[in-house]
This record gives sequence, C-alpha cells and structure tokens, in this order.
Amino acid sequence: MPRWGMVIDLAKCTACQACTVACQTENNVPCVPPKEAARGRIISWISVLPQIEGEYPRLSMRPTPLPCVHCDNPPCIRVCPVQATAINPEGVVRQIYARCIGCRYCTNACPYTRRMFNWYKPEFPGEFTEALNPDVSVRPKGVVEKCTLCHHRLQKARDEARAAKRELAEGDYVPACVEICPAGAMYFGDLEDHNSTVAALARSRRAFKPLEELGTHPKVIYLAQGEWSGGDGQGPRT
Amino acid sequence: METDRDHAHNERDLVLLQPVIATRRPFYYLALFFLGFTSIAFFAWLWQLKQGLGVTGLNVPVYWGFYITNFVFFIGISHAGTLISAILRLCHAEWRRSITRAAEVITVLVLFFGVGSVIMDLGRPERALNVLLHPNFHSPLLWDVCSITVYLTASTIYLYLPLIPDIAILRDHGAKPAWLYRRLAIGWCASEKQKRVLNRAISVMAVLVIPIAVSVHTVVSWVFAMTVQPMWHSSIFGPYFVVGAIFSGIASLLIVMALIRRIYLLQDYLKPIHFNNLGLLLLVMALLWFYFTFAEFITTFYGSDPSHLVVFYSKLSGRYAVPFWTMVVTCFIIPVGILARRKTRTITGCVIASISVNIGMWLERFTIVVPTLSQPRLPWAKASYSPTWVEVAITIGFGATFMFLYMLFTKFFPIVSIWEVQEGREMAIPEVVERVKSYFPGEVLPSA
Amino acid sequence: MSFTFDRRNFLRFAAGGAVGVATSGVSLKGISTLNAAIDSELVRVPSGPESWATGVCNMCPGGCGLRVRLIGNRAVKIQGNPLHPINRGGLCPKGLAGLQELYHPDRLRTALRNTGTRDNPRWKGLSSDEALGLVSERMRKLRDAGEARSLVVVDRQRSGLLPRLLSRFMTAYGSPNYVTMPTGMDALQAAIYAQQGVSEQVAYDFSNSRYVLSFGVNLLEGWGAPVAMMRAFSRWRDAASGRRAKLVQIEPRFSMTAARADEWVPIRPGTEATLALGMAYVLISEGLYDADFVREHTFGFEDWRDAEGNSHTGFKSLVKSEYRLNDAATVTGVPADTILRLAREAAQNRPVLAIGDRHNSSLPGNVYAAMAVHSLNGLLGSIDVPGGVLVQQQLPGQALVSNAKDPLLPSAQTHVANAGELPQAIVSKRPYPMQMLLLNQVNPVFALPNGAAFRSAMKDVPFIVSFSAFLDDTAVLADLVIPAPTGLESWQDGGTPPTVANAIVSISPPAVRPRKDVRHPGDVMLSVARSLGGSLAAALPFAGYEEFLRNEVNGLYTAQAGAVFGSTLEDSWNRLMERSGWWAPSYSNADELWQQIKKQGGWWEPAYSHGEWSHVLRTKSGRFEFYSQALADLAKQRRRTEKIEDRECLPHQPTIPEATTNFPLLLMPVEQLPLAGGEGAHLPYLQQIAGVHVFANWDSWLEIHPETARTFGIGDGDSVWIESGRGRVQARARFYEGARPGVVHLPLGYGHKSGGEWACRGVNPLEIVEEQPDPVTGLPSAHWTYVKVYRA
Amino acid sequence: MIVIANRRSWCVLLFAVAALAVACVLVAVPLRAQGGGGYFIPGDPKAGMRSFFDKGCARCHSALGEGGHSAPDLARAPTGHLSSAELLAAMWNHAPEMWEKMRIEGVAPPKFAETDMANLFAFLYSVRSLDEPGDAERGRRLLQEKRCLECHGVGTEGKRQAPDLLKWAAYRNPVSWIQAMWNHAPAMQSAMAARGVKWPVFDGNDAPDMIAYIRRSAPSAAKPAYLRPADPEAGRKIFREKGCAACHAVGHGSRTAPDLRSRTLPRTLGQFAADMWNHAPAMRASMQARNIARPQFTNKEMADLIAYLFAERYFEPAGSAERGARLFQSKGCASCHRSGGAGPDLAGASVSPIHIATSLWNHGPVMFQSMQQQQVAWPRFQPGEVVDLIEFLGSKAAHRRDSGGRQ
Repeated sequence: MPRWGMVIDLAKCTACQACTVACQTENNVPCVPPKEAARGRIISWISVLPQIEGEYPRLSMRPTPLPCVHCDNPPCIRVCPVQATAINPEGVVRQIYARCIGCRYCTNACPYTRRMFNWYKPEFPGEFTEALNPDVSVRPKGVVEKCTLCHHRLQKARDEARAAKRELAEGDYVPACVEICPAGAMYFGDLEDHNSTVAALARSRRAFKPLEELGTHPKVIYLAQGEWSGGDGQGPRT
Repeated sequence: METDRDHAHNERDLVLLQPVIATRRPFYYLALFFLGFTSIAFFAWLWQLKQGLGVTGLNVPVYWGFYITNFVFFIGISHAGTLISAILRLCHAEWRRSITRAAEVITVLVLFFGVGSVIMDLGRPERALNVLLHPNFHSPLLWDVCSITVYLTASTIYLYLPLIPDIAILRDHGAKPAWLYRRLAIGWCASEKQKRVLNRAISVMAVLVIPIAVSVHTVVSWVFAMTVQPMWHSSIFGPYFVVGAIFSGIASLLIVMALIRRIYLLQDYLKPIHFNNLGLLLLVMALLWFYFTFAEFITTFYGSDPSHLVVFYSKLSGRYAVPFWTMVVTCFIIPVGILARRKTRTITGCVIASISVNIGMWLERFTIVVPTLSQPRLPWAKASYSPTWVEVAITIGFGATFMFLYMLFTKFFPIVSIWEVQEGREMAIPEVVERVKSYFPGEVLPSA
Repeated sequence: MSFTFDRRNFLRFAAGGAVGVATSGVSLKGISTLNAAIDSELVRVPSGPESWATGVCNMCPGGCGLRVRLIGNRAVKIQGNPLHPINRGGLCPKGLAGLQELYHPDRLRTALRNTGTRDNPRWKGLSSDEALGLVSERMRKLRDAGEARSLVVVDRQRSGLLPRLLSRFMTAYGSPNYVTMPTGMDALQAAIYAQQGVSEQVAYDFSNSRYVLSFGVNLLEGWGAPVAMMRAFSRWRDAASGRRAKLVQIEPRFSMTAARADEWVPIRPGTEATLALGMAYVLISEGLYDADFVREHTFGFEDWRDAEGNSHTGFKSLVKSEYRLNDAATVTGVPADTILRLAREAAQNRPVLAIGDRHNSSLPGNVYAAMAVHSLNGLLGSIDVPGGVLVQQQLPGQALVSNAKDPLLPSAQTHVANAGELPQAIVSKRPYPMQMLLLNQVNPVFALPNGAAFRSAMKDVPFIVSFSAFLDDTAVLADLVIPAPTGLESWQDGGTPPTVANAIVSISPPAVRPRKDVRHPGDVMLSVARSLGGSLAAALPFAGYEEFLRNEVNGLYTAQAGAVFGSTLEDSWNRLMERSGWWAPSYSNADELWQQIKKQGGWWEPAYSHGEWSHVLRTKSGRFEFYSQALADLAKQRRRTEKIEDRECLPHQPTIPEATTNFPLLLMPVEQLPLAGGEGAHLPYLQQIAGVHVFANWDSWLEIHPETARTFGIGDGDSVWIESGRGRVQARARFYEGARPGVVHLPLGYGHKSGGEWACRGVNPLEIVEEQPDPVTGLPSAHWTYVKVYRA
Repeated sequence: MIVIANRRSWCVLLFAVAALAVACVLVAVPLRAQGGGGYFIPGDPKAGMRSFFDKGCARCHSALGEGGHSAPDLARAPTGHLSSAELLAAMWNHAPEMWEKMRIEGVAPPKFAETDMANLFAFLYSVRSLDEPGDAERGRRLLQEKRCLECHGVGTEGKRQAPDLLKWAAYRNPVSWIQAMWNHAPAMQSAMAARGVKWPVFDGNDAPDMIAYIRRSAPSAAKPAYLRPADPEAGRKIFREKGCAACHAVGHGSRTAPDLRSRTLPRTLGQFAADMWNHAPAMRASMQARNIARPQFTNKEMADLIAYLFAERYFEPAGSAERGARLFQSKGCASCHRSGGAGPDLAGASVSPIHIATSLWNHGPVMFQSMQQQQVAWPRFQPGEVVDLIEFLGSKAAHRRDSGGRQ
C-alpha cells in the first residue's frame, strides 16, 4: 500500500506561485471577486507563505508553498462531527462534500489553516465555466474543501496502468502543483517505497516537517534552503 | 397541619398567578418590540441561507466569530438555572424557593439559543441531522450534541416536575386554555403519594442534573481545548468554562429576577436577601473566575511558547486589547467593586454588576474564539474579523427572542414556584430548626 | 384523574409520538429538497473525450511551450510542454492563466469601429471581414498617394515568425517604420553593443554559471525568459549539478529575487555602477582578473594612444583613480569588506555572470551603468564561455529583412526605430507626418513611461488600427479594433526568448475553435497583401498564416541542423552528436519536419559553439571594448566634433538627482511576476497572487518602510496619496520591512483605464514617474522620481 | 562573398551526398541489430543513453560532460579504444569500488536486463568514438607548428598559396576535413615536398582543435555543415570495392598493412581518420609499389568506411579456451563456480561480454559480499584474459550441453 507524500525543496522554490494557479485550474477552484478577496475569502488549496523575518537591512524570507500536508495523525479528522473527512489507507486526507455540514471545526483544528470554506456559491463569470475540469466536482456553498492530492489523477493513472497491465510506476501519478513547478522544486511519490525519490529526499539531512512538534506527522516534507558554501567544492550545506 | 396564617399566606400567594391570568397592554408592546428584533434576525438568517455564510464577517482564518461566541455564551447562561437551583436544592438552601423556577426557565429556553447559534453557524444547516446519521464519536462537537441533548432533556424534566403542582393550581383556578393545564397537570391532586413521588423525582433529577450541567460546559470548552491551537489547547478550559458559565448564569438570573420583581411586583417574593445571597455567590464566582483567568494567562506567559505568546499579546496589548481589558474590568473590577461591599450589594448594585458580568462574559467568549483564530501558527495574512449586520442582527434577535419567550412563559406559568414557597413556609422552618439543632452537641433528637 | 401511567395515557403518548414522527418526516423531506436545491445551483461540468494539443505561450516573451488538455472542444487545463527546451513541462502562473484569457468575459466579440471622436468614442460593431476591407482600403489609398512610409506598425514580439511577416510586409509595402515596444533590457542591449558590437539579443548561460552578480535585475520576477530563469536557478541549487552556484542580488529593496538569492547586498539606489567599478578596482589591484582574456581579447584596458597620437585613459587607470575601494564603499553604502569579499569570491568562482544595470522588464536602466557591470564580465573572461555572456543564435530561414537595428542609434533620419520615440516623431512630424498606425497587440499608452505623451500623440494620427483581444487603454483610442485571438485559438509561434542563446522556433496549431469573430494579425496582413496585389502579394504569397508558417519551416529544413523538440535525453544525444560533427535528424524531409513540429511543439538548435570571437566581438577593434569606440563615433557624429571626452566612452557612475524637501521620497516602481511586463491585470488568477509578500491582492499597494511611514504619520493599511511633480495617485500603504528607508515602491501593471473592471483596479505608477530619456540611447527610462506621500 | 559562395556550394554538395544516405542509423553504430548483416553492434546506443541516465549511472558518471561529475567521464576514461570485452574488463575491475561508493551514498546498485546492458555497451562504445569539440587556442598554435599557414590562409592570417581554410569553416566534423585533405593529399604532398615542409601528423585531438580555431575565425557564425549518420554496411562494401582489403586485414591475421582492428589505433572516429591521413604518404608509396590506384572518397564514403571499421572493432578476436581454463583456476573462479560450489555453476549459459556484464551487476554485489566474508580477493582481469575466459566458458558450456544431450 503506497503512502503518498510530497517533498518541497525550499532552496529551489522561487515563490512564483505557479502551484497555486495550477491547483486552481485543475481543481475547479473559483476566483472570488475582488471585494471578497479583500475580506480574506480567497480559496486556495496551496498557497505560498512569504515568512519574512528581520529588519532592514538584515532580512530573511522563506517562501513556503503550503498545501494540505496530509498528516498521518490529522487533527481535522478527529473533530469532524459527521465523519465528512477521513484519511484513506494511502494516507490522503479527503473531504466528503456531500456530507459536510459546514461547521468549520476542521478548518479551526487544522494548525496549518489549509482547509477552505465555500462562503458563497462558486461563481465562474462569463465563459469560465468552459474551463472546468470534468474530473473534479464543483463544490456547493457552505462546505469545506481541501487539497485532495489530485486524487482524480491517481484514479486515472491506476486505470491507465491497469489497462496497460502494469504496476503504477513512479511519475505516473503526480498532482498538478508538482507537475507544473517550473523550478522542479516539488517532488511527489510513495514515501513507503524506499527507492522512490521522495523517500530518499525525506531521509535527507535537510528534510524537516512543518510544525513537526505538534505530532501531526505531515506527509508534506520540506528541504531546508541551505547556504552557499563558497568554493570548497562541496554541495549545498545543510 | 396548616395554620391559618399559613393559609392566609397561601391565599396571598395566588398573586403569583396574576401574570398568567391578567395581561396588561405594555406586555403586548414589549412583545412586539422583541418580536420586531426576532423578525429582523429571521430575515437576516434567510438572507444568510440564500447567500451563504459569506454575508457574515467571517473569513480565512477567522472561521468562527459571533455565532460560536453566542453559542458558548448562551450555553454558559444555561447554567444559571438548573445548576444553581439543583445545588441550592441539594444544599437545602431554603431561600432558593422563590428563585428556582426563574432560573430553570432560563436554562431551558437559553439552551435552544445555544443550539440555534450553532445552526446559524453551519454552512449547510439542512444537513445538521448528519450528526445523527454519521456520528463521529471522536469529535468534541458530537460530545456537545450528546451532552446538550441530555442536558436539555434533563433540565426540561427538571423544569417540568416542579411545575406540575403549580399547573394543577392553575387548572384548579380555571386558567385558560384549560386543556393545556389539564393535560400538563397529568392528574396532579397533591396526594401524599404524588408528593412523595414528585419530591423523590425532583431530588433524583437535582442530583442528575449537576454532573450533566458540569459536563455540558466542560464539553463546550473541549470543543476548543481538544484542538492544538494556541491558547485553546489548555487543560484548564473545562473548569474555567464551568466557572464562567455559572458566573454568567448567576448574573443572568439576577437580571431576570430584578425584572420580574419590578414588572410583576413580586417584591415580597424576591427580596433583597435573595439578591444579597446571589450577589455573594456572584462575588465568589468573580473571584474564582479571576483566579482561573489569571492562572490561564500566567501559565501561557511563563510557558512562552511563541505561537501562544502571539495570541497572548494580541489580547493583552494587540488588536484584541480593548475587548480583553473591557472583559477584565466588567468581569472582575466592576462586580467585585460593587459586590464586595455590603453597602453597594443592593438590588441595583447586583443588577449593575450582573449586566457588567454578562457583557464581560460575552467578551470573554469572544476573546477566546477570535484571537486564536486570527493568529494562526503559520503566518497568513493578518486577518481581522468584524461582524456584519447579519451577525449583529441575529445576535440581538436571539437575545430579543429569548426575552420574548421568557415573557411568554410568565404568561402561562407562575414564574415563582407557588407550591414550593408554600411548602417551604409549611415544612421548612421546623425542618431547618431541627437541622440546625442537629449540628450542635446536645440531646439526640428522634428522627423526624 | 389520577396520575397514572395507564393504557389511555400510553395511547395518547403513542399517538402524539406518531404525529411527531410524521411531521418530522415531512420536514426531513423538506430538508432533503433544500439540500438538493442548494447543490443543484452548481455548474454541472460536461464531460467529453479527452485530447491534448500543443501550444505556445504568448502571455509574455518568455517563449514557453504548452500542452493543452481538451475535453471535447473545451480547453480545461494548460500545462507545460515537457519537450520544450525553455520550460520542460514547467510553467509560470502567467502561462497557466492563459485559460482565463481565452474564456475572459471582457473579450471583444466583434471588430469595433469608432464612429464618434477619439475623446468620446462611440463603438459600432462590424464583422472582421468588413474591418479587413477597411484596413486594406486605407492602406491602398495611402500607398497610392505615395505616402506608404507614413504607415507605422508597432509590434509586440521581437522574436518569432510574426515579426518576420510584419517586417516583410512593411518592406514590400514601402515603409521603414516597423517598430517594437521598448523593453527593460534596451540599455543593457546598448551596452553590449557598445562593448561587443553585437546587436543580436544578449544571452546568458545561467545554468552553467557558478557565480551570478545581479545588479538589481529582477531575475526571478518575470525578467527575460522567466521559466528558463527559474530552471537555471533550480539548477544552481541542485545537488546533482555538483556545486551550488551563488546568486548575489545587489538592490536597495528586498525583492523576491533578493529574498531567494544567496546574498542580498542592500545598496544606495542608483549607485550600482560604482559598486561594479569598485569590484573592478579590487579585481585589478589584487590581480584577480582574467589576464589572458584581457590581454588577448580586450581593448582600452591600459592607457592607450590613438592613431593621431592622442592619449586616452584606460579602464584600469579610470578605476584606480576614481573607484577606489573606500570611495566605492562610501558612495554605495556597501561596506568595503563586502565589496572586497564579493570581488574575491567572484574571481574564485568562475564562470561569473554580472548582469545589470538595475531594470525590470519595462523600465530600462542606464547605459553607462550597464557598461560598468558588463565590464566585470570582460574582466573575468565571461564572454562567450560556458556559464558566461553569450550571443543569441539567429534563426535560420529566409529572413528578408534584418530586424537588428543599431541599438545606439534609434533615431535615424529616415524612420522611427522604437515605439518609445513614436510620440515625439508624430508630434514633431519628423522625419515626416505619420498617417496610419497599426498596433499589434500592444498597449503603449499603459505600458510606456511616456504613455501620456503617446495618448496625446495618437490624436495626430488620422487612422489607427489596433489588433487587440480587449478594449484596452490604447485600443480605446483607435479607430478600428480587430479582435485578436488569444493563445489557444489560433496558429501560434514563438521565437527565441530574450536571454536564451539557442535558436528556438515554437509553432502550434489552434487548440480550440475561436471563441469570437477573431482574426490572427498574420492572417489579416496576408489578406491585406493579397487585396493590395502587386509586389505585396508577390512578397507574401500565402493563403493564410498557416501557410506562411509552413514556408518558414521549409527554411528550417534547409538549414540542415538542429532538432525537433525532444526529451532531455534526445537533446543530450543530439548535442553530443552535433558537438562532434554529426547531425542525426528525426525527419528526412520538410513535410516530416512540419508534422513533427506540430506534434512536438517546435524546432531548436541544441548546441552552442563557444568562443567564436569574430562572431561575438564585432567591435571596431574586434575585441571587448572597455573604451567603446562605437560610443566615441556616436558622440562625434552627434556633436559633429572630433573632440570628445574619454568619459563619454568609458563606463562610469551616472549622476543621481537628489531628493528635494518638497519631494523627499524616492519612488521606485517594482515588478511582480504575475503582472510582469505590465500585462495580466485582467486575469483573476494573477490578481489573486500578486503582492503575496505584503498580503495584498487585487489592488495596488505602496511599499513603505515602517520607520519612514511613521515619520510621515502613515499607518499600515492607510490610504495615501503619492505625489510627484507630474501628478498624484492613491494607493494603500503597506508596511514592508524590505523597503529601504526613504524609498517607496509601487507595483507596475495595475491601474488600466480601460479593458474591463478587473484590469482597472489599482493605479499605474507610470502616470507619475518622471520621464528621463537615457543620455545615450534617448530611450525613455524612469528611475528617478521623487515623491511625497501623505494620508488621503 | 567568395567564401560564402564556396561554402554554399560545398553545403549543396554535402547535402546531396547526405540525401543519398539511408539515414536511419547513427554514426558508426548501426541501430537495428535485427536488421540482418554481419557488422552490427547489438544494442541501440540512444536507448543505452536512456539506461545510462535511468539506471543512475549518470548520477556520478558523465559522458562527454552530460551527467554527473563525481566519477570519471566514461567517454574519455580510459583514454584508449575499448572493445566490448575491454569495456567489460574495465567495468569488472572497478565494480567493487563503485559498489562501495554506492553503499556509502545509500544507492542500490542497479539491475539490468540483457538488452539494457547491450544498449548501454552500444552507447558507451559509440560515445567513446565521438570527437570532442576542440580547443581553438591550441588549434591556432598547431596551425603554426604544423606549418599549415605557410601555404594556407585563415582569414587575414597565413599565406595565400593554397586555399583559405575558412572555405571549409562550416565543416563541423573532423572526418569531413580529413576526407577533403585525403583526396588532395598527393597534390599537397608534392607542394610540401617542394617547400621542404614535413608531412603534418595529427595526434589526439589535434584536428578538432584546429577546426575549432578555423571556425572561430570565420567572419560570422558559420552555418554549420554536419555529417549524417554513417552506414557500416555500406562501409564494408567500400572497404572491399576501394581495394582496402588488398592490404589491410580486419582482425584476421596480419597482412602487409596494419590490422585495422588493432587496439592501438585511436579511440575516436576523427582521430582514426586523422591516422589515415598521417599514413597517407606511406600508404601512397606502398600503393604505388603494388600498383594500386589510390582511392578517393566522398565524405559519406569516408564516414561509412570508418563506421564499418568501428563496428568491427567492437568485437575482439576469439581467445584461447586453454588459457581461459587456466585463468578460471588461477583467478580462483573455480573454487566457487563448480557443481556443488558456493557459486552457481557457470556452465550452460551462452556467454558474451554483455551477458557477463549483466550478471556482474545483477549478482555481483552479493558475490562480492560473500567473497569479502570468505576473505577472497576480487579478481582483476586484463582485457585479453576476459576473451580467453569467455572462450573457455563457451567451450565448457558446449561440452556440458553435449553430454547433457547424450544422457
């Protein structure tokens, strides 16, 4: 049984936010009108956190693309009163839109604030409806939604692999954000498979998990930025 | 063994039936006034249903605001009644007799608004029954559903049981609608057997209701404490909420008592001593509340967990400083200032303190719910939350509707328990004498 | 009436219960109806057969290849073309937002004709065919009247095949006035020309560089070929590449590039040249420079005597006398030991790239400063070596017209060379009055620092045609607007993007049926040529743009080199082969090439041969010129004198205007990737993500340091006026620790005046920036605007 | 202008020649092993390149600079020409070192199917035969040293007696250059003799270096002219038809001229061609002596010819089974690889370098481990030894099969 996970190399991330937009287009996430955006109603399953620290001229920034981290021990699932969110055997935390009552307890229990609520009926002005992806349902108002790791892509990849009578191989199933990353800073795969790229990277000395101290055991793992190490011929220092 | 004097008193107690029997014009005006707010709230809710929760001021990451504040607040007030009356009953505090009913009604009515607040807060209220269809017993919200349901049932029974003899009185006085009283009196004729059964039932319920009430507010607190969010995740929250609940409950009770006393001219039944006693209780709770608040904040401060400190400072000196310090003033400084002195612990004093406490306790709920949410662990946009007219309208509407329903109750049932007052007058005095005597060394009395 | 729990009571309760259940049953039904009603508000997404098409991204000049996912005839997703050498499957958010452009509600549905006045337009719809008729009629008249030269075409792209078509059209038509929009790289390009004599696009071998000194260039925020740049950045930090390259960002503001760099050097605004020359001082005085390269391939390093025997200052003595380490430190505000360290690091970590002067994609910097920076490349031998400064390969094929104009001499007497100087030419009627203006998907009124001048100059042109998908700030001033297709609904092509060395041609067929009555500008020009007949029809004998492209591909085939886009593996293979002299194409004739290009997205030249000095050093001396003889000639020509100062030909620190008491704050417009090039404000996807570092979206913001803000009594989130000598605009102040005290920043790309509600949010800083033509090129540059800021 | 016109005409000629080529095969290496014919290297070099990257070789190794840089560039090291057996020997001898490095880095040694290995061998073999772009500076010095510029000019430099070398600046392939020179060799030889210029000899990367310099000196970036992939089958025909076979042998005993399969001959195609040039006077003399017409080549013919020879050079001549048997004992193979031994009995398999290389990767790490435990040293082989061993194993296998058939 695979355990899907993602590794994001912060040294390579350029904070371009292609992941954000790729996710929106893939998953039929509507753009809220400007007025609502100003009120903090933007729905975004993966966003880049700027994380600026320090004072001029000693500043640092660690832009961090943050999707749902798909905790192995997710605080959101425990609190849902109607079992509208669950973690599947492959470690993907999913939301059942048809059951969700919209109490937003999960959004509050999530220490990463990575669950989004449909404040209104989703709007797709003009012909934007034409661009909707038929593989992903549009969410009604009043329910919580979140990153699914592009689960529909997994299903498709499985079907294709089955049709070709082979096992699912690394790279067959990749979420939209990882696929698009222009800097190649994102990796995706099976953490359980010790030979996979993600598993190897997750073992790296640069690897850390977001808010690890909370015991949520995220499956989105970051690689620290590292520093330039001068002309000593060594790789990135950790 | 009724004496004549008692009998005369008993006759005079019928003044308590007066509000049920006769209704004066101001009542209707007042009712209309309240209903006006109710209808605005209803309209606001319909609007919210149609548009979605976007019409509120909620946002990412402040997903909870007024509604959940109201929920906690209303559930808190519900402790007024049942808990206080049950404790007083079990302690044989004889001064309770004229106030228990008023308290219990608060409990039952306000619980609906507590539940209602949660319904308001749901994105898909029509799916609320999913909590029964797909219950997740890991969720503190489901514990809430259970405990509130039990609490509502228990406190309704607890309200109803002592009502039966009074309903019978109403029935016997031919109060209309007669069928209602006939049915509700379920054949009460004050026989010894019935009295015995009733008294036992009330005692059992009183014992039952206390743990249920404590559990309810503990569980409400757990809705927050069971998450890992900064300044929610705290083991003190259970008792802290219970204390706060009783605190605001007593305050609400005091306000309601003062109103009843004033409107229905029940100075004889709700005497300064009642206010004094409840005032003292309120004082104790204020001190307890402060103790808990202090403990909570000092622990956070010394723990210095950065994510907690962010919330901590947002309350002490940041964006939420105004509500926070208003809360400290209204929950502690004002009530303690007024109630600690014998001279100011008058009825007016108590009412002022109580209003102040209720404002403060609402703010306390608010400063628990919102600051934590607006300072998430990961630095998102600095979110600010300010309610929209919808939330304000629904909040005011809830208050108004509560008042209206409370008024309505007084129009159907005596708000001071007639039979209990009578019983107290008839039986309690000797009983108390006996009891007090039994505290001291001396002759061994034959058991009663 | 006894209180018993008897049978009757029981029945009564039971009956009551039944009624209760029934009512709740009814209400349950109501609830489920309500539930269904809410859910049915939703858009049902129709399914259909899935297919994939290739595409070429035209959201910026970055030249990425696309893969478009189609469901039926709906485009539902844009992804990167994994075979495309620029982006290799990656894509920036701007490219992704192309989908919203396709289905945008504000797009023009039909051609529009202005029947009112320019100031007060009244738009009348007409079919594209009618519009086309109008254009050809106008052009015929103009040509018949012998005023063909007074037609001006302003083009969007600089590379690719459409410019070829347009310039060929113009040549055949008889007008020299084919111009493109100025870009931020113009000053840099001029410096390269001055020092290397190369007028092709400069290219940088980023991915093989080991040490990159960016003098305020917003490398990661939409500059050059954005995705290629991000990929290079990623490679710098890839463990597999062996060693991590260092990126040093020298810039007053803590930009996203500065944030992502390995080192950020905050510098006093405008003193980049001094820092570069200060580093040169260190390199020279410590003997760290590439002595071989300097000896063999440079000119003007040592003091020298010309043919007449006049002595001239060499770069070395200039630097040694004027840019001593401590002086440089004082001027730039960068500590001397930092300058020393940077210079030493650079010398030890070659190949080094020095890029600058400070500019972003729409505002060029100063030529002398750019020369100062480029001199570092010369000193460190980074010219045409792997990891150094390269020269873009020319596309093979039948280029009839050379687009390469002398970048130092835009204003020739015979024609206009650049859209930036068009207003001046129109208003002054020099070299002659312009009769007709044809704007190909450009928005100069919004995007140029002299946009206001452009706007008023347009009034002096009798007939203006705009190809535009939206009724934007410029199109709204035209007489005729022909709706242009967006990227996915027409034949698309792209050339080599800026900063990339290898020649690339991307071509893609339409992915979806056109949404509106759109016409590809290429098709329009071809049919105009047909209807005008004669030499024009002969020069462009193509039925449509597709046929034109097909013909260009024949040209690629005859070049007998390069390869169709393939996997990295195939590219490696082809590169291996070509480097050792073998060419193993995947096609055996032009037809196969065409089919493969359509399928795979394009053709490119995977190999680059380094060190072809005669090609990359085409100055008078055939060497890299620290002392630019081209500049000397230019100055002599301009001033008609033989006496010029050495300073005019050597890199130096340009003078910086001082702040005044009235306008105490320096305004530096900044660029964000989502709205790079001033484009993209009409797309919600991009509006949502712009300004993430200050948590702003959908609106302009004024970045201001908290200390500075407090001095002027401004709070975070306050609405403020930003006023310069030219005017004032309003925006919301955002405290930003990364803004240098005394400097404020407004983002570019906001504040359209036309083009739909979404595009018109925020303010355009170009409305208040002071226009300062560059002393050498005369191009508009706008880096020195002092403002005051006060609460609105 | 003349230069350009000339270049163009050369290009036209070149394209005409190229167009004739059946161009679905690459460089010296035919891809379609199944296509019949006897001179094909089994395996597809392009697929081999994929294996090179996919199997993780490229994480450390590079091939002409493409790939990792922590281990030797397999296109350059070792410097000499390697046949398939020699490739195997090199791989075998370094295997334990590689495995140790992999173990430290936590990388599992890759497993190969036999076709993968064949492809990989084909890739390594062909990439090793490619010439590297030259060093222009060195090329310039060489042009002086070899006294080319005493007749030829390069742009403004040099003399004008012979054609300006920029005329051929478009030629990217050293083979094209050598071919052009070869055809004019007699004329040049006499011109040189007249001036007392020594016949220039091109060693190592000399030719590419000089070409690089000439290209660099061309007035603008010359439109490159490449050679199309060559066809060894055609090369074999040329070898026969042009009369090469009259003197030269290809691995079948010695004739009057050198054996063209000799491993002392250069590694790359260009150097091989240059070698031909180097010996041009000697060959001419020898031909004249035997009254053989000196063959002329088009550049395609030259390429095909060399391709054929390189295809031949991939294989080693047969070894000696007897020597192999001795080696099997002396290297200690026999102590485990026998019936009932710790290792599998090696009899019964068809043995080829590719087969051994495949087994080396698939089973080697385990074998190495158990050898370490038993404190047996990893045997190292000289290239010739591998061939002998293969011969021995083959014969042994044949023997077993025969006896098995009888039972």
